[in-house]
Amino acid sequence: MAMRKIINDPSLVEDQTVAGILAAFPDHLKRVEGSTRALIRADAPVAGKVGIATGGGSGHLPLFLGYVGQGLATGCCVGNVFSSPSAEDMLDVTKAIDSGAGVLYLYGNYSGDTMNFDMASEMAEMEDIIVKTTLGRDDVTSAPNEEMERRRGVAGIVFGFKIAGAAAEEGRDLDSVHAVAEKAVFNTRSMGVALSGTTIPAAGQPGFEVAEGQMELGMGIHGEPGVEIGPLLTADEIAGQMLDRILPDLPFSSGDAAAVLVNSLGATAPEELYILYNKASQILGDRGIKVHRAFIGEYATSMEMSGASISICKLDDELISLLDAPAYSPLLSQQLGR
Amino acid sequence: MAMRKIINDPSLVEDQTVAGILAAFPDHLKRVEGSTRALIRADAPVAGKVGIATGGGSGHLPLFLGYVGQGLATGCCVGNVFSSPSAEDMLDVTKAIDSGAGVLYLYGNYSGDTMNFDMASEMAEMEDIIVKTTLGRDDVTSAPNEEMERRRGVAGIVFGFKIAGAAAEEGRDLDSVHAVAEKAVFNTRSMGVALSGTTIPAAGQPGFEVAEGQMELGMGIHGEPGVEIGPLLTADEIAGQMLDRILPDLPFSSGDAAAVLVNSLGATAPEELYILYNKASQILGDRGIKVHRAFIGEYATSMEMSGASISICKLDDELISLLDAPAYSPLLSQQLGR
Amino acid sequence: MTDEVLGIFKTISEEVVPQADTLRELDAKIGDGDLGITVTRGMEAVIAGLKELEGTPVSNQLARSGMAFNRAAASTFGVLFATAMMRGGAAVKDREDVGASDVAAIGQAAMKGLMDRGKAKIGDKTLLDALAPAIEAFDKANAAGKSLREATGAAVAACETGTTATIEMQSRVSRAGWMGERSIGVQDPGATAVLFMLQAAQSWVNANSEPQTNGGL
Amino acid sequence: MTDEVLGIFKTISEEVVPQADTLRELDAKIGDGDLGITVTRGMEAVIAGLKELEGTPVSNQLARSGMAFNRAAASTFGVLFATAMMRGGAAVKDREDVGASDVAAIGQAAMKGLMDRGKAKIGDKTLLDALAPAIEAFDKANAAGKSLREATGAAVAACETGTTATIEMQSRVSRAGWMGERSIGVQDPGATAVLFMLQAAQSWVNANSEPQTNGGL
Ligand SMILES: Nc1ncnc2c1ncn2[C@@H]1O[C@H](COP(=O)(O)OP(=O)(O)O)[C@@H](O)[C@H]1O
Ligand SMILES: Nc1ncnc2c1ncn2[C@@H]1O[C@H](COP(=O)(O)OP(=O)(O)O)[C@@H](O)[C@H]1O
Ligand SMILES: [Mg+2]
Ligand SMILES: [Mg+2]
Ligand SMILES: [Mg+2]
Ligand SMILES: [Mg+2]
Repeated sequence: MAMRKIINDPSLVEDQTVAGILAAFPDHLKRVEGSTRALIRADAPVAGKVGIATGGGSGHLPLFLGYVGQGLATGCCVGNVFSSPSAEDMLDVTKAIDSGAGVLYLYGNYSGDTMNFDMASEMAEMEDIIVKTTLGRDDVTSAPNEEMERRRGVAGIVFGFKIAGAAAEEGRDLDSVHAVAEKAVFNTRSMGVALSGTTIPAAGQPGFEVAEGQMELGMGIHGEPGVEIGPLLTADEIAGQMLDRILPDLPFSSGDAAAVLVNSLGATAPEELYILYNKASQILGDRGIKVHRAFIGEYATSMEMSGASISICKLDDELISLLDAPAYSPLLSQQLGR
Repeated sequence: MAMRKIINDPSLVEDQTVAGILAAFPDHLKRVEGSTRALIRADAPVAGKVGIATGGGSGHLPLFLGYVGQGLATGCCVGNVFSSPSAEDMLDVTKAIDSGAGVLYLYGNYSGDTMNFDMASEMAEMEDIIVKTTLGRDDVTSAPNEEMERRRGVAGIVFGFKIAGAAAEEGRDLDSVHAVAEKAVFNTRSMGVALSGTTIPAAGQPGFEVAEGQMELGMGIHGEPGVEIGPLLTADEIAGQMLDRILPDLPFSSGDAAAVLVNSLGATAPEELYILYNKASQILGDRGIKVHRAFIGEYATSMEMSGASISICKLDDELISLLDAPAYSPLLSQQLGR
Repeated sequence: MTDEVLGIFKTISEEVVPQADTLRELDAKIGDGDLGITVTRGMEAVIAGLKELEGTPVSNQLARSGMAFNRAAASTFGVLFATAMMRGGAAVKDREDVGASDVAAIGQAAMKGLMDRGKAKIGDKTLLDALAPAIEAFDKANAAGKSLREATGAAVAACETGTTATIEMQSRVSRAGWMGERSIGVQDPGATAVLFMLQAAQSWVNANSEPQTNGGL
Repeated sequence: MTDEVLGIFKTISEEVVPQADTLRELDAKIGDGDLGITVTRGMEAVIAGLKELEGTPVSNQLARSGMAFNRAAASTFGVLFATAMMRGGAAVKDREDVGASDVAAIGQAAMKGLMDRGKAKIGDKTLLDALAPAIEAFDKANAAGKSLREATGAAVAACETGTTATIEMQSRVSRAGWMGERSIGVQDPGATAVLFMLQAAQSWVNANSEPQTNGGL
């Protein structure tokens, strides 16, 4: 079983990752007592403020643990690689971050996560904690526009964390934080392309393969298939195809302001992301869409998967001010505030 | 010619990367007129302050362009992938960033770079610009301790940028900035391990291969061979072997304060870096070495190479205050200031 | 039937974990490839918790085992397994004596729980398509006075048919739903896991019950 | 000899670029694998600049071509190529008329420049080990009154021997120096590039000079 991975026992990958994060940033994060997989801001619960809980499978760093911080999410739990955390861990996080102002669940639309978060929110309600939920469902290739509620979440949820996190930090109430999270998530559309699969450590062999010289257009971050598999196109062609699907979907129109996120799925180098962005920014310019801010780097990965995604979030004045508010996490690819 | 890369014409990778960076961060960086490969801080030359110029091959982002910013380097030029920039570009950067306070050249010890920077400094002197040079030579596996001047630079140069950059920002003179850069570089030791090679786009095929299940201990960031090739060890064993070579080399002793950088060469996932750090921090703790601060992420890469390095910088009070000073670049894996 | 539940879980672990790779492969084809790991880690956690469940009511054994599974291997399958066990257990809550005829009630409660939690319908290419016919066949056999062994055999046979039928279905929910037509042609991994579990339960029944007797075990 | 320099560069480009892959392979073995690209991009830049150098002094043609090479393909080889051309050019500075007998002076000045810039010694397994014997052989033949064609032939032969000798050497400098003993057994890529260039120069000489005449071309 040969994998190109620097790990110990494959079944310890998740716990040792969490332990390493805690060892690296002890002033920033703390563990929820009794759980190896649930971490919260060192200063949580934050008095008077809405808590934001997120979570999902391991293997996506800096998603999800990297988005816990000031002006971002308040707490998080992670499951095994590419698997949901448990409802029990979610409940533990919920209780640990609730200051009485209620908790927003903000995570990606995957059945394991939704079913576990739903179970957690039922349990939280029994303990008198008010919970609202916002689902990231930005991947335009995962279902047609009319079936948006089936779409999966990919890197675009980053805008949700930033915007909802800033709203919570401002001291808004749960309804208001939830409303702006919904707006951020709704205004965001993404598409990815994968040039290779990835290997779950405990499985030891790639769950998915993409032959060299091929690419999967629209592949999800766990290797879920996309719209088509075909020969690897040039960066300019890829950027073009992505924007051709993303822009009409909301739609984004001339005069709109937008934030753009070019994300590496893991192995794809920063150089390639800038080459993609170079073309994307030209296309957006040609269409009259103004880039308020660009984020380029690793924001949501699939371990060593090769590939990239582009996410675009349409901004209004409220979203701009929340996007530009300060935020801090030592795990992030690029600080999200100014 | 199948590569898992999102690019256009392979011969345009470098120029389109630079163009993408400029498109993404126009408020942060500007181009030196007449050069496609030379970028400087948007506010350079910074009146009254020493300029810091760096440079090296393309293919290492965020190295080198990512380290241009407030509290970091002032200007940079990049060459083709894994090749030096030209003396002429370096001269252009030097002239563009010199405010009259002189310029520090801070870059890694590779012959193409040293010969070109030397030629540039000769030309700069003819134009009455005072230049001093500090070379990153942190890789302990590249030559024995007695032949330190032959050692190559790897990710440890990040500490040099942060510390010299903060000193220049404080308004110190060239001699003082140079002295503290020398101290930072001298106090830093690194070692890397590679699990795969990487493909120079214009070459189209990997220059180096590491068979799956094998690793090269001490491999350099262009695939320069290290101390030995052998079976892939566990993360804990790798961390142990790295620290066994790094710690005695300076040496680092009980009671020392240190900054630790765990760097991905590209494809290696953040999860694996945290697993490495988890063990490294235990070993350092056992040896009585106090980690003042940990940096974990992509700081110096080789495109899609799989592997990681650990760099450790011994800190005194002066270095601690410079390391903790604010700094900003939108390309960085983790903001280097607080 | 008190510690019989524990015996069945042990047999499931012994017989299903060795088939984890088949589940991994199927899930890799139309899901994300983790179902083999999920079942392995989940059943390990169930087994690790059995000792302290000895002698406790069946409802507690079921619920606690389900939660242990999902805590160790949370996922769609994990939370559904937990839900089925919790709801199934609730159907015999506070009952000291649970017999073969209660299995029908447990199964129906579990089914209802799964449908509440997952919001999928029969025919959506999920584990429901394996479990629903199995429960129905068991009920029918049980109502007709068949032995536990016979009823279990009927359930497993119906489960096999249901599982095989998922091959031709197009997934409409969750991960495989994103594949659209590309999901046709692959047997649903979750349905397959349910089939393996019921087959293991059948092994236990055959080894531990009289061929002809109905009622107690 | 004025635009003869340009002719030689053209021939070098034509004959060496097709061998770039050999250089890439050698450099991949004991360096970083970029030398094939370096020579290709560098010579392309030289050729692109030739037009505007037509009719200018040899010293300018050499220096400007060297700088164009390094600007397009800066690297150890690039800066050394530039240094050799600049220093070689300086040896015939402001001279309108450069003949075959000046080639010796150009070569010696280039050698000196390379040693100043790279600080390597003969025997360190670098391009110096190919170039030094070639220049020496050329000088000797030239001093003995041989024709340009004969002197060039002697230089190329010496260069071949020198290049082959690098196989058994252990690198002591730069990138290959880090390999220590593992550098033994591979022919030095930079030396090989120099050999290919001199072989191309020889092709040009053979096509453009009289077999027996010394002096002008
Ligand atoms: N909504 C649903 N209701 C019932 N079963 C479902 C539902 N969605 C998926 N499943 C079942 O779960 C199986 C996949 O389980 P698992 O691998 O744990 O999913 P994931 O990895 O996506 O969390 C599917 O094969 C299917 O049988
Ligand atoms: N110090 C030196 N002096 C002279 N030649 C050198 C020196 N160092 C390296 N070389 C030559 O340069 C060649 C490598 O060139 P190149 O591929 O451009 O190097 P790099 O990629 O390391 O910048 C070597 O094969 C050797 O012939
Ligand atoms: Mg999963
Ligand atoms: Mg090179
Ligand atoms: Mg799965
Ligand atoms: Mg080279």
